[in-house]
Amino acid sequence: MPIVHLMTDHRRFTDGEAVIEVDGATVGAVITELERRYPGLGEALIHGSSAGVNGEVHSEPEYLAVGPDTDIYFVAPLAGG
Amino acid sequence: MTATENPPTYKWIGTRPIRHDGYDKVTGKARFAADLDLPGQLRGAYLRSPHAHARIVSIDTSAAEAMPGVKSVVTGADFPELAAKNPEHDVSVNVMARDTVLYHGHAVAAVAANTQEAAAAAAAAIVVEYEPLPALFTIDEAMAEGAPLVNETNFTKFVKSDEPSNLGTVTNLERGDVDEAFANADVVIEREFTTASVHQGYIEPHACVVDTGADGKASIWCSSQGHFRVRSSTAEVLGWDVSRIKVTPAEIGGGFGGKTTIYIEPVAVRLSEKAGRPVKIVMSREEVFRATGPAPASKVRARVAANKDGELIALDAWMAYNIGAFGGIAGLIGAMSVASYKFPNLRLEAYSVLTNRPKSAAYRSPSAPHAAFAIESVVDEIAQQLDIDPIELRLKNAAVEGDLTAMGMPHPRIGFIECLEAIRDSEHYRSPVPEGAARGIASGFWFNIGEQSSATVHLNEDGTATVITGSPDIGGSRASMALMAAETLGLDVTRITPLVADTESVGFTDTTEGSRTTFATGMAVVQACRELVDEMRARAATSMGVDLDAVEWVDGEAVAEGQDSMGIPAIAAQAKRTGGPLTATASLNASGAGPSFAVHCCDLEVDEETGHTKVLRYTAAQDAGTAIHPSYVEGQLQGGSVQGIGWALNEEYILNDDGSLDNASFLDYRIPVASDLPMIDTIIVEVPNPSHPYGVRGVGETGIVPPMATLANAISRATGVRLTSLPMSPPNVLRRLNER
Amino acid sequence: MRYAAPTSVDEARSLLVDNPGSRVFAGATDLIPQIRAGLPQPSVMVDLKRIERLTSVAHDGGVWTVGAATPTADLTANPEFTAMFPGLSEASGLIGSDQIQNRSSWGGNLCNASPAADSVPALVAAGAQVVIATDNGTRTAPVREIVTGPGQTSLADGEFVIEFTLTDPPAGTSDAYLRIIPRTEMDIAVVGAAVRLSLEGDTITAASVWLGAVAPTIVQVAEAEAALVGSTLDNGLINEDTLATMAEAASAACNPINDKRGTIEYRRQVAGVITKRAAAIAADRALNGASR
Amino acid sequence: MNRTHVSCTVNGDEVDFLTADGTSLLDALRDELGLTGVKEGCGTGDCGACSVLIDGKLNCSCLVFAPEAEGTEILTVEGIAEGDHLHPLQQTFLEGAALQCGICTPGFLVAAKALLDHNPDPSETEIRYALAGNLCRCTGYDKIIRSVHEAAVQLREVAK
Repeated sequence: MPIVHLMTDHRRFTDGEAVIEVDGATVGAVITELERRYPGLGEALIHGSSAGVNGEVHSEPEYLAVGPDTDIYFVAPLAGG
Repeated sequence: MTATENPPTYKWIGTRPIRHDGYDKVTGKARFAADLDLPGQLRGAYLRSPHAHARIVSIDTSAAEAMPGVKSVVTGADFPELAAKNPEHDVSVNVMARDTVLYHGHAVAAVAANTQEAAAAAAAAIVVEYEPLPALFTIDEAMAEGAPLVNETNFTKFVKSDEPSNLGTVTNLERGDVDEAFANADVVIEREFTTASVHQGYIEPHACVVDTGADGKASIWCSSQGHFRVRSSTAEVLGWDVSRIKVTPAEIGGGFGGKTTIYIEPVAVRLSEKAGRPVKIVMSREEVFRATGPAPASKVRARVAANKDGELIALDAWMAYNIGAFGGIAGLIGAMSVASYKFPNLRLEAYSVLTNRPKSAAYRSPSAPHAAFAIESVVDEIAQQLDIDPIELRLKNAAVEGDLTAMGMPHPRIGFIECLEAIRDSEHYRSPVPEGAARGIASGFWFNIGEQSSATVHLNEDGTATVITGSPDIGGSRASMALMAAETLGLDVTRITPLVADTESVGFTDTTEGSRTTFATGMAVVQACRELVDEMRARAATSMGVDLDAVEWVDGEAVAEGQDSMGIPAIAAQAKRTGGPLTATASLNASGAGPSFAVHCCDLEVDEETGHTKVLRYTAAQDAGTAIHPSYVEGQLQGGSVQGIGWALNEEYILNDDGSLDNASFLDYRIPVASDLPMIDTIIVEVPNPSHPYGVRGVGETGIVPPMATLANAISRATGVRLTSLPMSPPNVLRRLNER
Repeated sequence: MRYAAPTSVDEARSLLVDNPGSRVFAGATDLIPQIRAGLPQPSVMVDLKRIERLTSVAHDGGVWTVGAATPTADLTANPEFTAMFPGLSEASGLIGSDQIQNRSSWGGNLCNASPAADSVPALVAAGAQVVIATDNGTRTAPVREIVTGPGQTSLADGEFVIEFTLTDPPAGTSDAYLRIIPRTEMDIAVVGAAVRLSLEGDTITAASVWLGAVAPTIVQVAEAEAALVGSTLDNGLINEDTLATMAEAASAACNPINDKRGTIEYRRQVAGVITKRAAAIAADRALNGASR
Repeated sequence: MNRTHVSCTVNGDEVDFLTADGTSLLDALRDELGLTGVKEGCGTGDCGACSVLIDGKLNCSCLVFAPEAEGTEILTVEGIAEGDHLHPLQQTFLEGAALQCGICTPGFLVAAKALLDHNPDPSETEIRYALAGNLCRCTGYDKIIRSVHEAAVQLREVAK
């Protein structure tokens, strides 16, 4: 199962859990599952994060395919100057 | 100088051709937004708030409307109310105040008239009745228990709450066991740092020309880092579909993040609509300082624990960013920018704090300089206390691929170690410190971003090519696009014309920000050029009468065994016979932006009687991934360094008690002048980004991150005094020296 | 608002008398920003630069006559003037960038009446006089009597400065001007110090010490002057005690304000520093000039 | 506001225009004569983007009233090149990458020309002080200083 890594801010939805295994073939499916398990978390992720997957940061990554051992790091969306 | 790891051989990348847009810029022909005039054009002028926070009781525009030459007047009533949750809500209110003014200089009304003077006189004749409200200017005031609200429509982001708040974000990042690490540390250094609000200081004030038609559409020519964002933001603020707006990017006279948002365009559209005439708005320098930009002020408490051998074992930091009168995420970004050292134990608490000051805007690695000033200062003090060379200490603790950033994600391949080594091995660092001077070093990090880009490549009938993108060129990116196209096509770079097209002539492209243009738009250019190469191979195969598979593309020519090879001009000449015009387009949402690290080194001397700091020598090393046009990479390093030196030494927003800006001019907002500075030596480190076809990371922003700590670290070594407050201006330095 | 460019002092005088609310200008480097900032517009802007007398520099019979609208760039580029008044020349050369230098003038710098005007302490230290056009003739006054407060002068309505006069410095006399600014250029003085002194042998026989930007008008530091006079140079250097006394006196003479350019404490402290530094430079110049 | 008819020479051409008396030369050059290479960065003489030569002397055109131009010879960035032959400063700025956004470039070229016209062999320090009235926010000045130095070398070669 893909392995989700949460920023500290998001752990308040998971009772402090930082690393969670969640089933899903895409980042979006993972988020849906997270929302089902931890109400509010999915919404927070959709509206306030990018995902680091395989060393690359993806913005709006819902349709990004993930494998069974993929690490997904949800991070805040970035812009710049 | 270039330090390169396994340099690939490129024909065009890494060369230094004259930039294509340069000729117009040295002859005065380049058209910036304020240089355009339309027939029948009116000029716009603003009325701005004389209060930092007040309820608008009434606005009477009748006298202004009756004045000669006045064609239209707009106020907040001319713009739709956006829902508080609308992402453009704050921009909408910043563009024109509704029932409340939130900072001194907040736009309250605007006038279009035949002349600038008539518009200004009419704006001044608008009568506004205000009911002053309590105004807060500092982080401490706004975070105080029971503090009045800065902005009643702000709700802390990423938190479910219906209560308005003075906090934009609240962030906690933690790993390891920080308390235990501190309890077991050999050395602990703790300091509190403050930085003043600073402005991006682009030399070109914001300007736009707008025409509206009877068809209900608007054309905008403006100075912006992202004309697609101008289009979407303006449309949202007006309540329009984006299809009603066409935005043409003018040449842009500097941005540095400050032109990633909008201020004047929707106002000009409404003025033009109401008057039925084109309207031009050009901000004055004073307006630029009062009502655009600044980067946040900040307060950071940083505590670092180390072992006696120099291993940094913990960082505990509290960070607050003063972001002005609207919501924002500067504090979150600041916390996330902590990524340079391994720090097995880490605890960050970060706040974005609203105050009744102008809405802060991005500025080159936004939020990272504040955090780096604090952390790089404290880390340096650890090195001083342990008597370890500051580069060696950093090398011992530097993050490498796989180490975690503060947000918990492992770094991809990065070049921090290489930058440290580049400075360590530089002639500068190896040379003795001049007598009476001292040396400092510090590092910086910035993520860089990807996002969406589009590019179109046309092969012209004579075999030249036109490369069209949607990325405004703020520092020479057109030359980089041409070089990447030249490399991919095998075409001489002087036979390529790079252009930035309007919102209707190229695919959607995100703003030039986050050091993304050479990376992401470059990726689109390379992709389009590769498609064009495939198409040219196919056309050559047709011309030659061979299978496509038999044709290879070698150094700009189609080559097939037993056939005369075909160059690009020959293929172009055959285009009509082989299938029509040759053109290719690519659009993408780029992922895999490569972080860029930098390490700076400076020698300086302090006049201990006057508090003046003189920078004698400066070297900036930065990882570019691959330097496409090294001159403009160097330019980014040098420009960022000097902006940082200005931030370190003299730049600051000075507020009067009523919240008005006391130094809204280049006379007293003191950006560095040529005589303040030495040459800025550069070392381009090239650790290619594996996610980009040519290894590009993007270099635009990181250069501003290290200078403040670089100078503070040198001043500490020069005087024995650790400065923790920016700017380190002569009065501030002398005060601290007196306290010795 | 009307622009007028008279070619004689009489013509300028008539314009001023006939047009209430009119104003003379030379470089306009302060006037234009003031108008931009919303200050009342003059009825007539009287450009003095087309009056030959106001842009002429003459050195005749031991007296320098410098037109009030003469660009300071002309003075700093004048080797004879700069050799005699190195401090006044450097003070004049500090008024803004090269661009400003081609517009700025002693007349403008004086009559704008900023406490921070760079040329004024040096002019006063050099004993400069001004010739003033009055409504019916001319009068002469010492430069130090012109400025009465920030933006305030002793000139009556309709009066304007025609020219400055300076007598050649006596043998063994030289001057220096230093200022404190945050950057190296383009700033308004936070503190300025002009020192002029005369040497006979190794003994200082006369001294004039004036500070700018530390009070509503420039300030004379009589105690510093007294400390200098009678002291002797040691190996060409003013002795440390004298320098310390001067610095202390200069700091004490300040009556500064806190503003965006500097604090009271800072101005006091660095006034002492640059006063002693300027004195050291002036002494060195006086000595080397005298020995030549 | 009174209006004045002004005749002067701009970039070698005799021109005349009508201007409101309070108008700056900068606005007159841009709005009346279409010389938009002259830029406004501040309007208060602090940035140098509006630099022009008036009778050979460097000025901020934002600090000059347009009527003052009567009878003068003005040179703007548009007049620096000779026909299609770029001035060495223009060429060295291009080759030395001395511009990024380019908004300050016209003012720097004019100010640098003013410097080299009277000082053909300036030191680095002299170049830095001569250009201190011109603000650049992109380059950190490094490449500008180098390019002016290189142009000076080339001009001296030509003069030999």
